[in-house]
Amino acid sequence: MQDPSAEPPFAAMDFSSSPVNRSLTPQDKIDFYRTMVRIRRFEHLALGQYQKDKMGGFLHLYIGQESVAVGAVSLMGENDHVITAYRDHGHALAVGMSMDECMAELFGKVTGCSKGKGGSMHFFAPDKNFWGGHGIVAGQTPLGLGLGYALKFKGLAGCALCFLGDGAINQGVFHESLNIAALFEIPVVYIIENNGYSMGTSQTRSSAYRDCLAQRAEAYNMAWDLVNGEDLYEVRAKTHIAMERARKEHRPSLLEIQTYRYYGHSVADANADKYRTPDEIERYKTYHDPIRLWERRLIEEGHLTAEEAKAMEKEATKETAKAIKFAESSPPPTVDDILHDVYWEVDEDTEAGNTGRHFFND
Amino acid sequence: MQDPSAEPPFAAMDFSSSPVNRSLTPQDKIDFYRTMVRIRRFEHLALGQYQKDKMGGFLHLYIGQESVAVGAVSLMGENDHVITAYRDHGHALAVGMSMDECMAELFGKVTGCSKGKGGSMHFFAPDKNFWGGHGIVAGQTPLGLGLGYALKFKGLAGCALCFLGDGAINQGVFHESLNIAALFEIPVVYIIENNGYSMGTSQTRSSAYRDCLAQRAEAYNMAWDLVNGEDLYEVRAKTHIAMERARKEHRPSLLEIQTYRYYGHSVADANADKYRTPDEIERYKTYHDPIRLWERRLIEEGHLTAEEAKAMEKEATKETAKAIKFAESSPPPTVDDILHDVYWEVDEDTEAGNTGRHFFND
Amino acid sequence: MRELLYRHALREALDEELAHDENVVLLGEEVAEYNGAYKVTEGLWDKWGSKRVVDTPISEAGFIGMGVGASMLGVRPVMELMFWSFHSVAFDQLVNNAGCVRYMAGGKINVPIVVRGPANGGTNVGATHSHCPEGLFAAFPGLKVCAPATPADAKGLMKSAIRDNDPVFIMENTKLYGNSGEVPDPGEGEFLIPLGKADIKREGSDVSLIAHGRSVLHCLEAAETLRNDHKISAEVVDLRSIRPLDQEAILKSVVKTNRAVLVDESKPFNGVSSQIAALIQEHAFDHLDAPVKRVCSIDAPAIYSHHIEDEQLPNARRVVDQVLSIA
Amino acid sequence: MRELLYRHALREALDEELAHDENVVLLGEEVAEYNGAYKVTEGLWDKWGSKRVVDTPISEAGFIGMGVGASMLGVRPVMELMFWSFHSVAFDQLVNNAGCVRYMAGGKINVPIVVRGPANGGTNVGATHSHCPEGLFAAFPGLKVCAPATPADAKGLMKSAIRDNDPVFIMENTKLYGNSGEVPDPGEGEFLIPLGKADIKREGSDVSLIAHGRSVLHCLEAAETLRNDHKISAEVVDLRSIRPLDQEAILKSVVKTNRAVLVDESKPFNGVSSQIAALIQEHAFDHLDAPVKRVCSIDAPAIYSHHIEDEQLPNARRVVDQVLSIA
Ligand SMILES: Cc1ncc(C[n+]2csc(CCOP(=O)(O)OP(=O)(O)O)c2C)c(N)n1
Ligand SMILES: Cc1ncc(C[n+]2csc(CCOP(=O)(O)OP(=O)(O)O)c2C)c(N)n1
Ligand SMILES: [Mg+2]
Ligand SMILES: [Mg+2]
Repeated sequence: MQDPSAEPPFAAMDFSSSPVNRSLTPQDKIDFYRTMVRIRRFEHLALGQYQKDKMGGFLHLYIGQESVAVGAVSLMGENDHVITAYRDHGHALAVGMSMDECMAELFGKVTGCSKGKGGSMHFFAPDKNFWGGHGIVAGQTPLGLGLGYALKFKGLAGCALCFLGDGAINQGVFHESLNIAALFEIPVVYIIENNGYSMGTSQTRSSAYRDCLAQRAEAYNMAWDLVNGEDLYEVRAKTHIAMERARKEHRPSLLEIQTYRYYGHSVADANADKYRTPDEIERYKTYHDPIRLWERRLIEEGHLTAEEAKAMEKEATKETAKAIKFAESSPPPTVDDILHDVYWEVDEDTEAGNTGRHFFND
Repeated sequence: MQDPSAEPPFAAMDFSSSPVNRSLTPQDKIDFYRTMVRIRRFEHLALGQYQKDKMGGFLHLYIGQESVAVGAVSLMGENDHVITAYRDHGHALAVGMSMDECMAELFGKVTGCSKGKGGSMHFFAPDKNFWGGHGIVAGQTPLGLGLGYALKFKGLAGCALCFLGDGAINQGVFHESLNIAALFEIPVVYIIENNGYSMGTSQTRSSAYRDCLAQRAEAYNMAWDLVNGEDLYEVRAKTHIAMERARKEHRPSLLEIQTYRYYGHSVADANADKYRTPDEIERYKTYHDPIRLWERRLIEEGHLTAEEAKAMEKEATKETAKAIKFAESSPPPTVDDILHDVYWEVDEDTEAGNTGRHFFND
Repeated sequence: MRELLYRHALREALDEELAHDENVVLLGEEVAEYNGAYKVTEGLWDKWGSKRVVDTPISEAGFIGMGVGASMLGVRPVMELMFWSFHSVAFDQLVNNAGCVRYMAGGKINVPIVVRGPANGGTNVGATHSHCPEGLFAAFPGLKVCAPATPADAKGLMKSAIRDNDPVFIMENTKLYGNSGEVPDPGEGEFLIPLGKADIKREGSDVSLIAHGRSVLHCLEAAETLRNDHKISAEVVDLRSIRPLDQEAILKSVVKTNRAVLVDESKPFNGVSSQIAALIQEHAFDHLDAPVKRVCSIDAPAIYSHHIEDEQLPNARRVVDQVLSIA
Repeated sequence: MRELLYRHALREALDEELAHDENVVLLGEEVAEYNGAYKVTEGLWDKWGSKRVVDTPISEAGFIGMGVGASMLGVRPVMELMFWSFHSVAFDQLVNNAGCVRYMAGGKINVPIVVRGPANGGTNVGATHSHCPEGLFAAFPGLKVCAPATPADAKGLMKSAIRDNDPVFIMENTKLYGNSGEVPDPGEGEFLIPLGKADIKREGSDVSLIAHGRSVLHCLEAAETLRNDHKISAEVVDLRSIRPLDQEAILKSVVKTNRAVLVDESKPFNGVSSQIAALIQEHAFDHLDAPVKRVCSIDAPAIYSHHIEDEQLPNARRVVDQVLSIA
């Protein structure tokens, strides 16, 4: 359709040799590929299940943005933590959550990562330093601040990664968080995943700004950067700098990573190709797909063959199919389950949990 | 105490000849003086009444900041509107509210501008384009936006002036408002009255910023300026530019006017000279007092004599004393009054106001 | 009479009021170019243009506060919250600025704003998106709250709300948007339903089922079961408006039936039904043959799982059970 | 026993818990260098330093959200709202993040945060600063709410709240801060009062006066008048904790007295007393000799005028009147 020469990938600089990328083994790079492919297959097949009514509500697909979560999360160490919004499947799989628990959550089953209580928007894995999965736009941004606060309070040299969307930057609590982060010197890295749209509203229709959104950090004298999200190397290189700034200097950053979502805002978004042209979507898929670009890169670097890539995709499909079976065959919560996981003290059957009436059912 | 030569007034440029000031008559200038003096006397004597238990709660004195309200409000035309926070006596008197209704409001009397229902923090005079008086920090900032929105919606060439404090800039809703103002091109001028402190917290302990607070406007590609508030000419010159930008181009602005309060945050602020040095307060009073500086200016310009100035102060004292008498002798609201002014439809005795139960008293 | 979907009845109300008063303006996230997340405003931007139907950024506190400010100057904004659940980020603007400004100004100001959107659970979106805050807001004198159950009520209440000179919060329901019902033809004249008037959706003599919003439908279903299976004649009182409240209609029904079951999708602690129960026992004490019973959502944050979600909400079975417990 | 001011009892609780657990940190506006707007935290910054006692900007949503986030990682933040009235700008963080995160994570997270500050009217500060939101928050399963009336309860509940592994909101009262009362000496061991336990502040046999917070004092005064002037023996039940709620104690008292008057500084629609009235009539229906009566604030935004402000709030006279109306 288009002339390939018309639009090369955005990437202008080569970040493959930045320190944090130079130290990568071929296996590391292949693993990134695998994780991105797994995310995409997981979501493609989840979409199919949604269409078969295996789940309802919202399903916000991450497809097109995989390099962002995978690139950033790949930099996390033991004391680094991550939190995001409702478009959270990519981050969940990137931190190492199993497809089984994720798919089961979508299916609303007790074997889900949140026992079927959270759903698509509310995946959690605290044991993997993943703190959700949050449905209220920007509601997670002060929580991310709190994770960073706790790390500094406890004297741990870690940082908090807090993702949000380009539409989310216009929630007040995000600004309150930026000011506190800068003022208190909290080790938090805010990452705007700028996919150009908040539902059907383009960036220019929702935000006033000068050159880019991340520049809002300047108001707080906070470091910021703009990142080409189609290039995993660049995501890693620039996020690494911000994370080190947080870990070593307790200084926050605001990154804006430019990316794109191929599907609608959620599966229920019937307007997905009305507020943007089919051309635009096609252009991204053709020239800026982070998985295809990474694949090409690894092939160029000699770490991957097209056959191996295909095989990995197949493997991911199989793994997802297995997860679907697992989800399908898992039991749903019972009515009794509704009243668990409300209060810790009640769940743990402590004295405090047994004193007074906690629930007010008929 | 200090060496006067050590610290001249901040003013570097002379704004007396800027267009909006050049057109002033001597009488105009004397009226500004009178208004500032009236505000200060009103508050001094109100403080005395507070100490005599004629009122309770909060009394946030504006003393030291008079040039800001008087300068900005002096620029208002028929279609310009103003709204501010709880430190609102200065703005109220500047828009032309009478001392009687203001003092009576402090005394909690039915003759008060809000019938004794609002109190010190909640003065209102919609007939004078004055929309309060708001107690929740920054809660007025989207209301100010709405005033501007309404003006544009109705095709009126006016603007909204919305005042807030240096501590208020860290409330999220203010940022939401800035973004919307810039995005929708709303004729609103936000004016930060930077008196250096939010209660006991200095600017540097509450806000992260680069050079100044108004710079936060850059994040929204909004015009901004920094204003030396001790100089009425400068306040008028720079505020005028912003108001014209709003009226003529529907473009918002953010101004930061540097000023100082001599008293504590409120009368109840027992710490008023603990979080800042007595020296600092003395320095402001001695070198930067906006009323004394304006007085000196008018004397230099030959429009005022020291005796006339004194006489005006006396007059203001008398006017305030009369207002105190008025307040004192006015009746308080009755228990029945409590239930009025809740619903328009009920107060107006319309059909809607008579259908169903509106109040749920024992 | 012609039938309309609940969503279209709302749209017709908005459309008519846009025509009726040039000061009416619709604002909210995705209400214009996108036609509304739930298509309530479909076609209105096309018809009325960008001045009257306005997309906002995701800044609920900012744009609702803006609406309140604009309403003080005579604009009549009808604000959509994509979900009423998002009230939580605009709470101050809703309760202090919309709710208290008139009072604090000694009556010199009024705030003719409408805030509308769906407020319900049952759509597999989890706790943050399933709040039912009608009881929260009705707690604030200065605010008015309605929750229509049928297309006709939705239209009639919406029109009255827009013409009302006080702030009115309309709680719609995504599970009702697709329901069809009779709505009078605009050709027959303006169709307005006053706030503060309950509607007896079914007459009965043995027990009063009192509800609002979608719970009314559960009551109607329960009433059918009660008649067929238990020979119990249930009256269904649809409050429609929660504040102002038609206390007279409630008491009249209870005085007749001597028994009441209140149904309410909120959580039980301080759901609207708490207040109604308190009122009934106070004002109809001697007429009650049994305690007032309540059916609310099971008292936990809204569960996501669609397998069990409906069980957390009130349903006809639970209504029947409560009736039988006092029959 | 030694006497302490309510404010100092709270401070002692905070001080002891700062000593007891190194993860406890106090945060809020002016809590540190300024010693607290109402001096509850006086001296604690001097003693514990800037790591443990932290001044925040005026960003309630931001800093309370931060506290919730930090608590997920094991910090135990005690957040001061200078007034509980400012809940309105942090509502989302309070109800969704503090209240729902554990649930949505299937129990994998808990949020051991305390949010505290004064929640009352009567101080001439007008509507925006006089909200009593205990009923609002008790409506959210996942949250706990307490409202101590005496210095001892304030201390004991605060300590329990800080040790509790769920979010607890403590509603203090500026009108009580200066009250004095007996508080056990720390030398006699840890003094903790469990959440969910009411306290019979006065025994009686003819009517139950049920209240929390400052309203308890009105009840005690009313009880005195009732005995002296009307030979009515009133029992005063201090709820202390609203959620969890000591329903057993409430019902036990009502079953004994057969009459109840509930007193509550909230506005009447969905005040805490609405829920209690609903519970009593449901569970003690056959024991009631009269309707449950309520005394709340007069149903308007809080008036400023100090001449009349106290008349808007519950007081002993109005309690007595309600008792007499059912005596
Ligand atoms: C406070 C709040 N307002 C509105 C919504 C509804 N909503 C959910 S996602 C969304 C768009 C967000 O866009 P963006 O931040 O760019 O993230 P993206 O979906 O592109 O990842 C909206 C309006 C919400 N969940 N919360
Ligand atoms: C949302 C909210 N938080 C806290 C307060 C309490 N409070 C009232 S004024 C104030 C300080 C505000 O300082 P600033 O904005 O600089 O204005 P100034 O008092 O200096 O005029 C605080 C913390 C409030 N009224 N509202
Ligand atoms: Mg986006
Ligand atoms: Mg200040």
